[in-house]
Amino acid sequence: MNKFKTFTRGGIHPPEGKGSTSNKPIRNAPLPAVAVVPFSQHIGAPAKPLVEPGDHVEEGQLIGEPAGFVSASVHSPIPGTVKEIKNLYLPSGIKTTAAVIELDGEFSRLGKPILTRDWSVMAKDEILDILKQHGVVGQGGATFPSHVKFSVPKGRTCEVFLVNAAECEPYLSADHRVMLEHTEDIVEGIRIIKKLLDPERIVIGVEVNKPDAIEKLKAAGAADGIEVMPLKVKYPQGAEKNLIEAILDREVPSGKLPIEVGVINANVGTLVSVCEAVRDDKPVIERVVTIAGGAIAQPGNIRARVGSSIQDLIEECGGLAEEPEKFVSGGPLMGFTFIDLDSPVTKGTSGILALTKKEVQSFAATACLSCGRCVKACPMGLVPTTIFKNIEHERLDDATAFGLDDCVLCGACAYVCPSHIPLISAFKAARGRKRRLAAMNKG
Amino acid sequence: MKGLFKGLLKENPIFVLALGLCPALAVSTTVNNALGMSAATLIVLIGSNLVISSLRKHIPDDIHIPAYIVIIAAFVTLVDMTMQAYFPALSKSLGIFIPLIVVNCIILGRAEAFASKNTIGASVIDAIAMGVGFTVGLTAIALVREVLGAGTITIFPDGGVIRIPGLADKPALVFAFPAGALIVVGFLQAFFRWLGEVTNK
Amino acid sequence: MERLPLVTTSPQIHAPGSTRRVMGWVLAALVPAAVWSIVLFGWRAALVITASVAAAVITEGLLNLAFKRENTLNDLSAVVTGVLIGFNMPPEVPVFIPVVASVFAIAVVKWSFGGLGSNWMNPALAGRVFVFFSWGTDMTRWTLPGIGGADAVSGPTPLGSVKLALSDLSAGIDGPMRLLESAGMPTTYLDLFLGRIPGSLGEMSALLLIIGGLLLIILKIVNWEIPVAYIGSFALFMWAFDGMQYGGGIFSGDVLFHLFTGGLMLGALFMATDMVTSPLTLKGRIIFGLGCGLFTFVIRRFGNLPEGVSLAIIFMNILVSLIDRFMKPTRYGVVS
Amino acid sequence: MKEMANKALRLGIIGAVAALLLAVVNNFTEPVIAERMTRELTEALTVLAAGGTPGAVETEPAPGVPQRWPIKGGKGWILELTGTGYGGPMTIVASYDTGGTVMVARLMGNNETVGFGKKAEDSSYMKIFVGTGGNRPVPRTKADLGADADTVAGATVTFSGITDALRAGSELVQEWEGR
Amino acid sequence: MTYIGIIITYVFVSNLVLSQFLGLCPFIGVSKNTESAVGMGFAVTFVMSLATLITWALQHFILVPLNIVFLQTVTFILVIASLVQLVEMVVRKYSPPLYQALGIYLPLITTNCGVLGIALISVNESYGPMESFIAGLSAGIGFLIALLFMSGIRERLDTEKVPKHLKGTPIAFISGGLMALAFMAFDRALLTNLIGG
Repeated sequence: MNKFKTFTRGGIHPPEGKGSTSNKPIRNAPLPAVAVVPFSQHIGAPAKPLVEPGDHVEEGQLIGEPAGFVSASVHSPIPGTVKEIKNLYLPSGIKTTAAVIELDGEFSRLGKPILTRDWSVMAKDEILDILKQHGVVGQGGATFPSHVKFSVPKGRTCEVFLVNAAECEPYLSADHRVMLEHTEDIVEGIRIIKKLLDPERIVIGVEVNKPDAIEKLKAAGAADGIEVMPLKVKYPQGAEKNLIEAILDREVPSGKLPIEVGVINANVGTLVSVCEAVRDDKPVIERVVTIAGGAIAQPGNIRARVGSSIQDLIEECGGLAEEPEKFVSGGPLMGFTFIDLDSPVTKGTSGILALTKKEVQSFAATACLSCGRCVKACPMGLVPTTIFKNIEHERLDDATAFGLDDCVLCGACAYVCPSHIPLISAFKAARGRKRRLAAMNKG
Repeated sequence: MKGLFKGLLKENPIFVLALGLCPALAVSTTVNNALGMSAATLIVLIGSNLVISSLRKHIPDDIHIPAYIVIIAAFVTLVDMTMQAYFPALSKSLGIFIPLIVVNCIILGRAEAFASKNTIGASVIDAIAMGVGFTVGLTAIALVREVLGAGTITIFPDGGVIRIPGLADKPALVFAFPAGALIVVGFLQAFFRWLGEVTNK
Repeated sequence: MERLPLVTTSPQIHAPGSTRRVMGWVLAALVPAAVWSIVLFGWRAALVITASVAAAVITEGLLNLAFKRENTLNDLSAVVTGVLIGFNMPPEVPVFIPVVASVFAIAVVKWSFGGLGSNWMNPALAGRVFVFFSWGTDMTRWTLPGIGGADAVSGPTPLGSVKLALSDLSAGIDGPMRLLESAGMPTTYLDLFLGRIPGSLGEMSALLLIIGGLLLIILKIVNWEIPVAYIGSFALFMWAFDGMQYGGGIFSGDVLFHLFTGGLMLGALFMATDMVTSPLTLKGRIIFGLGCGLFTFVIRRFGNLPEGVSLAIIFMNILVSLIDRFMKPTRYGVVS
Repeated sequence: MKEMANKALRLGIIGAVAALLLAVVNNFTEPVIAERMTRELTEALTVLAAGGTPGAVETEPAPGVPQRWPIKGGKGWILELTGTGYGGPMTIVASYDTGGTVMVARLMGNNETVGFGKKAEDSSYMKIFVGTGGNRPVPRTKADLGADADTVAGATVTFSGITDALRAGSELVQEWEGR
Repeated sequence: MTYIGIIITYVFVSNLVLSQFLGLCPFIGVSKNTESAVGMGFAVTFVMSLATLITWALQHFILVPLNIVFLQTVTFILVIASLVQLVEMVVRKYSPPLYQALGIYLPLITTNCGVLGIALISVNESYGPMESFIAGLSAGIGFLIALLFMSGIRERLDTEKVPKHLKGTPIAFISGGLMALAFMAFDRALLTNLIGG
């Protein structure tokens, strides 16, 4: 019997589907001839564009500056000329402006020796400012600007710094590869954060389906007192609230942030970016993306520049072996479908999946049988079917009372539902409607 | 004239206003019980509406409830005693539901809502309208329940019983019991709603 | 131009499964018992089951047509209701009774609440109880089964005959099996287990029902909590208190006798487990199962009606909404 | 204060008038009701007496027999009997001839289960006992009934309760008549 | 009958609502949500237990000795109406929280035929004072239970796809009917055996 820790409520075990990519080293994608760089790649206010069509930009040049407290910088991933500033929709449905940059000129960093700075002499504010200037955001999916996340609010202390290396979404193995290939960068990133937050404990939570990563991190982090905690494989272990419960047995109060229970967490990819920004003075202009799914000919993990077109990455992986049912950006459970293969990779793109009909298993919705599977699956201890029925009957207040706002949209309920009821879709719509109603009441 | 028919459909006490349900269900096992109960209710309704509307200027507002109750209870007792004396069989099968007419919400409800504010003539017409509506509702329930639950239609207990071939030998007994009664009322209510909608068009 | 890929909201993948699959497996699990009833009672068993299925399916189809609702026959739920109603009928029942039961089940208990998933009471059981109280005599006329057709002799069920004999209990009888012997019925537990005793069509063989039930539990079509809590608590109550009426002490009841008779297995494995009318949570289901066990015991031990399974389950159906209300899972991050 | 008294007075008048009215009506109806009740009892007893005339009532002539009425001219007895059905006590009224044979039997009060014991209230149900008790014994079990068995199917406890009571009644009558 | 017998009788076997047809208006009217159902249930239980006790005294010390039983209905309903008023005043004065919880239901109780019903039944059954009180109390509890069960079901039905014309009271009645069907298990026979055996 394994006794690995995990969160207590709910959770599901979809087929992992990671085997086709997790054992393949990260490859570098070819540099894009045209990069489409959105100004909104993070949560919060879109960056304010600093360039105009016709401007020439260097590799890594700041092209968008933070437009508010919760906002992040955007840099040019390639040297070139700004052709136009256009509007586009990202796979997540967010509408944003983006700079279209045509490759042209010399790479200032690529192939050059890496400059290393001694960050140990820097002040905390200085480090935070570097994170802000270099556009570091959370790479687990939420894309929350890191300089905000690592500023501990007044009156709070960070007891535990959690490193989220669960990577619980099926198919995705980018974090896994990063852990194997950038172990030292991760540890260095942790050291930087340690200086910022001064936590009592540092714990890396990794699911036990990545034994090699666990070993490597253990070896690399031992000297710095970093604990590596193997976790039972269960989705959504990587959701921050569930990870905190799994590792620390603490529950973040409803509607509050993890700092409420003395926790700050970060994804492994983010730590690599932190390390590169602070130590190497390198802005976030590339990331590792998993290209997988039954329809991809040669699935793998690819390091791609931000702004590269998805089409190119798929080509790099041998193109499509068969006609996919859906294209998904992100993991199969929380990711978004998209149609436009010219969409760019952003800082938050953890995976591009081309799923076949068989993998998708979509059917028309039928009546709820009250089987209780959604209740059993919910990691937040909610009763999804009741929330759904209340939304369906336009009882938003009741739906809220049953915990609509506590839902983390992990999709476990909708995944297991034998009646294929669009639970998550309804929850998202209801929250949107609530926001609009609230805005209307205010205005 | 229009006021007289409002009780039938639009303001049917049982199906639309959902008033006076207890006796409606309890005594609706046979049609003749339903008719007897309706007659008793009608008399009490007319009597109390008559008296209350004629006394309406002499009853101060804060004692109106006890005063109405006394008046209604007196009429109920009158009817009860008369029935016991002259219609013993009916009285026996209606049992405690005759004294319970006192708390039939229709009567106090109409007294408060109508008779206390209107002239004697209008109040009596209102009483008749409500009473007729109650009769229609009660008889409808009784008809369905008796046909299904006993396979008969009893108009007079002695001799006036129609037996429905087939059903009378093997009636669905459950309809004679509370379970069946409640289900019948539910469906009849829905039916009357639908009927109301259709006739309004 | 090739077909556009789908645009959907997350999650993008789903576990396999559908209502039709659930109902299909339930039907498959009921097949052995159905075959056995036809073997034991001949063509009449087939007639009764077919009639109730046909009535259920036709009622649902007509209601869908009349009220312009989408066709729901494909989900097979009406067929399951029909089969379960057929299973709850005595072999010699006049055919109009299962037909009325099916119509009542589908039209009143299920459709008027909004169709499959909206009803709060198990339609098959409510239909059965409705006809049971309406036509009690016809619903309690039993025949002794024999391979290739029923024996002409009619008599009560084992539970019925035990009830009967108990009213005039003479000394020296130490349990229901001995009473059966004096009523001239097969008297070994194996007879009860295989269904060589009078009873409703589908409840004959505890063995075949357990096999079907286990299949559904292994396939996770039904949950294990309700059958385990139901059978467990019922067995415990019977063991503890049933011996007393035979002059025995506490914990002397004949558990096996009660487990293998009176449709307990059919009820516990196939009816109490109906998802729509049982609680949503694990804790809730255990309470539901315990309640079913307790009330089956109370009705069987003290009531006039020998079986008690149907009434116990529909009584607990009433409580399901309240159980769900109070047995909600503890929410993450919400301090009560 | 004055207003209060005024209200109380008005209420009092309404109450008094109502009470008076009811007293007057009661005055008329009470004797009618009383007379009707005696008449009904006599009628019922006359039916039971099967052609004879019932005599004066005696209470508790024997255990399990709350009341009995002789049929005038020594033609037999009318007994109120208690039996135990599934729902507890049942009241049965039966008349016997001097030989202890049931002439008329009626099930009066009972709490039997709907669809089962309840149908013993039908007059056809009780007819199967008429003529038994003297030369033909009161049936002990349903098997003794032969062709009539179907009438009583499904409610064995009620049946036994009734037969036991009728048998006891028959035995008492035979004892009183000195047989 | 023993006290236990009376309790089981009026809670289950002769449940006011589900087998006696009494108190149906509030059963349908106040069962839309569980909180108000429980509030109404307790208020009714309270009034019923007091009312049966007082009407017993009225019957035995005034109506019967003075030979004015024909005033039974008038006096009983007056007693109940004033009792409800009195309870309302007392509760409002001495226990504001209780008044908050029960206050709005109290005026509705006067026309709850269950109260007068159980008072009349107690007199008809010739119960003693203690028996009357227990009958009133358990009838109230039976009412509370039926109301609570009903409210649970109706809360669920709020979010089900009930056909248009059946929504609201009709489906509540049908639900009540199905509940009564299940309550047929608790017949008098079961009661007799349960407390006798």
